[in-house]
Amino acid sequence: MSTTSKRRRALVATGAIATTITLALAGCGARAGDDTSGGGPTAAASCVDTSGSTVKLGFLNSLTGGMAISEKTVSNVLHMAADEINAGGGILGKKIEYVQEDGATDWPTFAEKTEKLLTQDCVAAIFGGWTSSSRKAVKPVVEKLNGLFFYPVQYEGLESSPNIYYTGATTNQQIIPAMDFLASKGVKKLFLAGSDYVFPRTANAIIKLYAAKLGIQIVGEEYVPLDKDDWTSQVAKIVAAKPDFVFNTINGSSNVGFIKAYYDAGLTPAKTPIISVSIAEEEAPAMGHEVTGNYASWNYFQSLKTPTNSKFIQSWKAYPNSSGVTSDPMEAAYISLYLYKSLVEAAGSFDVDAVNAAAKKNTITFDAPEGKVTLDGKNHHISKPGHIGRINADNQFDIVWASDAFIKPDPYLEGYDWFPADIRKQLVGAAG
Amino acid sequence: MTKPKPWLSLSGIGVFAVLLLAVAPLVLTDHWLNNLGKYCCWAIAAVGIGLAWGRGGMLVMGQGVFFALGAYSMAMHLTLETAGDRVPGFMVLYDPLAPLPAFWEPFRSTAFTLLAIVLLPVVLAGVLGYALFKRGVKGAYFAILSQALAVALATLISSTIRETGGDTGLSDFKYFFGFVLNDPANKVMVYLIAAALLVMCLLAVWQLYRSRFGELLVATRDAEERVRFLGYDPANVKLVAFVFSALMASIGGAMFVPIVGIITPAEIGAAASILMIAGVAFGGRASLFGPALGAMAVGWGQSSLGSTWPESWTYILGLLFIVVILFLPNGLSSLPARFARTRRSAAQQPAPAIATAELEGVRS
Amino acid sequence: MDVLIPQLLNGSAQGALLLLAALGLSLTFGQMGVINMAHGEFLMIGAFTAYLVQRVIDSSDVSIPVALPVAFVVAGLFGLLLEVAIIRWMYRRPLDTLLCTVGVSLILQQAALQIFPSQGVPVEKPHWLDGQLNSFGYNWPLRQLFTILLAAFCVATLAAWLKYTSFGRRIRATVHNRDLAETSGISTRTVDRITFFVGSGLAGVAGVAASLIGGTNSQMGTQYIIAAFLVVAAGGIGQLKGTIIAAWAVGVALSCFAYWTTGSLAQVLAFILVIVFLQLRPQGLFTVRTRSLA
Amino acid sequence: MTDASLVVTNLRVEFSGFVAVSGVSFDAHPGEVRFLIGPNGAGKTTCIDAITGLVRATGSARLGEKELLGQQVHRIVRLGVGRTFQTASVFEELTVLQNLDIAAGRHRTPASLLRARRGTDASIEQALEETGLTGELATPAGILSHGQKQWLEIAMLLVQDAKVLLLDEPVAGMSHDERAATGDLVQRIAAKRIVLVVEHDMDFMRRFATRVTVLHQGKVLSQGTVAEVQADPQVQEVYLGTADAIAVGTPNRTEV
Repeated sequence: MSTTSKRRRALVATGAIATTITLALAGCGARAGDDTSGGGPTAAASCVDTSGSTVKLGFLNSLTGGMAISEKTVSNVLHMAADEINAGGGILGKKIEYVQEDGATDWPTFAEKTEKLLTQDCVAAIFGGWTSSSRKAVKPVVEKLNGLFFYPVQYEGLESSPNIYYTGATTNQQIIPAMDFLASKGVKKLFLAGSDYVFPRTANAIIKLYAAKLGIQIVGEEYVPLDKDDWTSQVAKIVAAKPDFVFNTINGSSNVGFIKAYYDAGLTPAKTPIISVSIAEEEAPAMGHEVTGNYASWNYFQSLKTPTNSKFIQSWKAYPNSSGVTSDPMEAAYISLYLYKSLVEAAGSFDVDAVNAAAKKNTITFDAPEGKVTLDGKNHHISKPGHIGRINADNQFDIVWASDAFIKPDPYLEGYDWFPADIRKQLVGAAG
Repeated sequence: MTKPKPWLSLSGIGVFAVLLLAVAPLVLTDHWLNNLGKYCCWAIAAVGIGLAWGRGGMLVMGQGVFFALGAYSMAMHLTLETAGDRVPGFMVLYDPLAPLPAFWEPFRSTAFTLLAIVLLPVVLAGVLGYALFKRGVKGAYFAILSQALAVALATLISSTIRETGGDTGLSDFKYFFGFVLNDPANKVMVYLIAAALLVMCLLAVWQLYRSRFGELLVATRDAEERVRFLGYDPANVKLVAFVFSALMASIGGAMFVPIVGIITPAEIGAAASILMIAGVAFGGRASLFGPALGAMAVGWGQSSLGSTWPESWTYILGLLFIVVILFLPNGLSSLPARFARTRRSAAQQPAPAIATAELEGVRS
Repeated sequence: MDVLIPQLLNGSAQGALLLLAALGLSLTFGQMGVINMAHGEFLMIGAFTAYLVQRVIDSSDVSIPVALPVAFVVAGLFGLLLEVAIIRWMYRRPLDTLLCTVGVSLILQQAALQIFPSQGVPVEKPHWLDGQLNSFGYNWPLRQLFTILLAAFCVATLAAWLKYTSFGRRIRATVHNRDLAETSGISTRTVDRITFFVGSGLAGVAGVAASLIGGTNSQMGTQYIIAAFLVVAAGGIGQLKGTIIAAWAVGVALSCFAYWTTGSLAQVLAFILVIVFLQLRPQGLFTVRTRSLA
Repeated sequence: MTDASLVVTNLRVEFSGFVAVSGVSFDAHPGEVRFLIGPNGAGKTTCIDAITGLVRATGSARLGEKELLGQQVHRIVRLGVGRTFQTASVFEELTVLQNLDIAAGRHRTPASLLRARRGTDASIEQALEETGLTGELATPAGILSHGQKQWLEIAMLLVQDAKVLLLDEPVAGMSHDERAATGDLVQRIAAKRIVLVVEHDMDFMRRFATRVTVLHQGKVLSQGTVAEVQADPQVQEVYLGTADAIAVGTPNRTEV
């Protein structure tokens, strides 16, 4: 074959593809201008089928990769809750048939699996997620497809979505009670230590605002990547800054390194205690005796004395693959499934819009292990009690402080005058 | 190694193009079409890895870096398009009054964004490759350095939350160059662009492989010093392949963003960079279709096998690495040739052992 | 100075841990050209061994000293298994061993995640490592001193073994010139296996030390592997002296950057520093000049 | 072609303190087959390595007016200096034609590099004929016989248009007939080029050498025609001491 004809054929192929692209561009869908037709959620007709004797629900947790460390137990608790509900007759008389998906500690995978659960498996709702990143990956998908997502972990707040229910604490239910506790202890100098990602950064931004109001001086702020265990250099800075208390927003196994380095540097709970928001009953044992005497702020502790809690602990201990201890995120996951049950039964339907309408009435409650929680129909968060626990020698928590009443969720901190209104306005605006 | 029938490959690309561009949109559901689009993005990056590693012998374990350049360029543009005149939401909290970081500003422009997707990886790979290859950094050193670079970049992005969105990444894009992303028709369009780009990348490497440069690249891979004694500077040869592969990774990254709707540092770090290689090794590093098909197969495995048996999937992936590399160093695409060889050698006398030739070649 | 000296010690301790992790890599890389990406998981195996030993011997005062040799043997055996099952089939294909062992590392991580509590397990520090040594006007955390001493002990033992035993001489001969060693009647197969055993065993020892510093869980190996490889590369292949200096330098750099910048930036800067260094000296700190073309 | 000669003066190479070559001087001119011989470790290959830029050296090696020492390997090649290696090093996975095409290609423009090869250059066909490899055009170089690989290497030097051919033990491991054929080939190509051969094989040297330089322990021991060198008592002494090395002529890469 001659030179020219060879080259021409390659050109033709390229040209054909270029044409395809142009045609694809020209022939397709809505543009930014005609927002009214295609801009909002294009709520494709839901494929959820509840005509049979079962209802399909999706569980989305990282069972592999780095976050499997934390998310595996949440997945197990969800299975337990589903089994319990099924044993009690199911939701609206329909047994739960769950589809477990692996988020694989990969946020695009969370997005992909959400779409799969909603469009291929046709689940009525999805439960799971842990990191804020995973939630932010899921959010646009559930909003686009008008699905439901129940998120069980305390987070940095400043978010709400008609398609997400948050059963973990927002900032005013965990961070702010912790700050109130510190103020009551007469803390004057506070050091902030966190993992380098969105929750600690945001939490600390809020802490700094509130500390200014409380008259607490922030004497240092340090971050280390999530996957790094070595905290010795940062602890040296804590030693130098001489704070009264350390506010710890470190997540994951990095906590172990932090606590060990802290202990090695001669810092003790007697002189400079730590208050943590990510160390719970599950994490504490991995830190051994070196964490004893420090504090944690949660809504739920295994040591809480409520009738539902003892039942919850018993069921969990008896459950296969159980870790033996219960923790706040586990309890929040447990709540999420029951809350969904209450919502559906109040709505009398699995339909997303009907469920959301039922939530709007603000009457949905659940007698949770942490106490009777109420769903806020407007922001989709639940009321929670604030608790501070102190870690004892058994790596369990002795409750040393409790909020006066259940704290109403306030993700945008609208009830707090120290939170600048212009930030709130921009955040709400940016969230659309 | 050399393609006796280049036109067979070209018609292969043609069939592939028809399957991707015409058949797939007709037969697949929206969900699977979108997934296929995602695999196409990985496949684009994989084609580049095949070029650099399979043909050039450079084990690029940090293609995440270039994937990130394209992805973040695109994501910044889409974020700004979505935010309009406002500062993107995630930036507000840390400093509500501060303006947009200066390096974001040019990404408002469509032209600049497209240019950045092409030029950033070319420039970075050019500088990096020049520095490393001219100094004779190769083999395992190169692999580890490139991986370290990917880890460093992922860490850097994770820690610059206000500037890059940090660990949470950039997501929630509403528009793609003026098109509403939620519109299913537009999703199909985005898919078609990614698929077409994949076909174009295949055409590009097809031409590269059959060109004199392709032969020179293989020669450089097998005996770098020997090439030097023919008067070429092997660094330049490798540099060209490396730059091409970086460019492809960047294009893959750029298309990943509108298709998947999120980009985070996790997509560029060590694990993600290694996963890209898994597909290439599986399919056949030095073949034309191997890398692309391998990447798509691994992507599909993650979506479907990973769903059915999440824990086993990790084991499968691990075993895939071991078994394929141990027994099939040239991937699945070398199977037909293997069968042919065994059949021929069964019929006639044993074929000359390639292994001995390879052994001799190692030191020369 | 009040800040610099503690950071130097801290950096030295970090460097010591890196050195322990890098020693084995340096051995196997130098001798066989094998890049073992599962090396970090051998470290993890060492840490889990420390935990298991602690389950048997309750007192951490005793269990850690016991765990050190046990971890050496256990991780070493895993290394031996890897060598026998996989690596030996692919000498002469260094980049392929690299990828193959990536697969091994994935499998080992997932297995650890499923065998042990997913949140990780506690390894209690012996009481004799509690607290600090107060001298020269500074407080030296005992645990850091312990890591440094442990690394020094391992290096000294390794160096003596390489230098004074006939086996060590065989290893050095093989590192220097494999073909010549083979023709001189050295069974390089046996040498390779022993080297792999020792190299992996050292990772196990590093794992015990790491378990006293950070968490013991399925992910722990990943944070050491890249840094350890950079140390090996910067030190020069098969160069004990170079590896020691490089490990120390990277440790101090990490520690000082972490103190004066941020924890995240420290990692970025340290990595970039090594990359730039390797650009300037592609063969690392120390090299043997050879004439071979390869 | 060219009348420029290769002139090496006072060449010195050191490996971490060990002096491999010291004060070696010799020259080679077009039209002659220059041999460089000596026992193991004499520094023969090191001389070639130094001239081609593979090892760092002091002194001088000039091709015509141009100094070679201190230049990068590929630049030296571009000045017209080509070499072969003790172990034949061709691109095993590529065919004979592809090997030669690459060797002939350094003058090509980047644009032509990106196009596929069409037809065979005249210089390649000529080199194939010269080396008797025409029939092996499409054979992968990896499965050529040892002798054929050496010839392919020489053919590569021919198409590369090298003015200076440095051949490092071209007949090691060859059969008797192959040696003779190689010798004839070397003599033919030396007509217009500078050819420098490093050899152990004394018979081969005697048959084909024009002039010989004997190296011993990094220094020039003797220089002259074959007869002159053989008559040199110093040479006899050295070679009697290491008779094995001459007789067997084993290639040894690790010699220094």
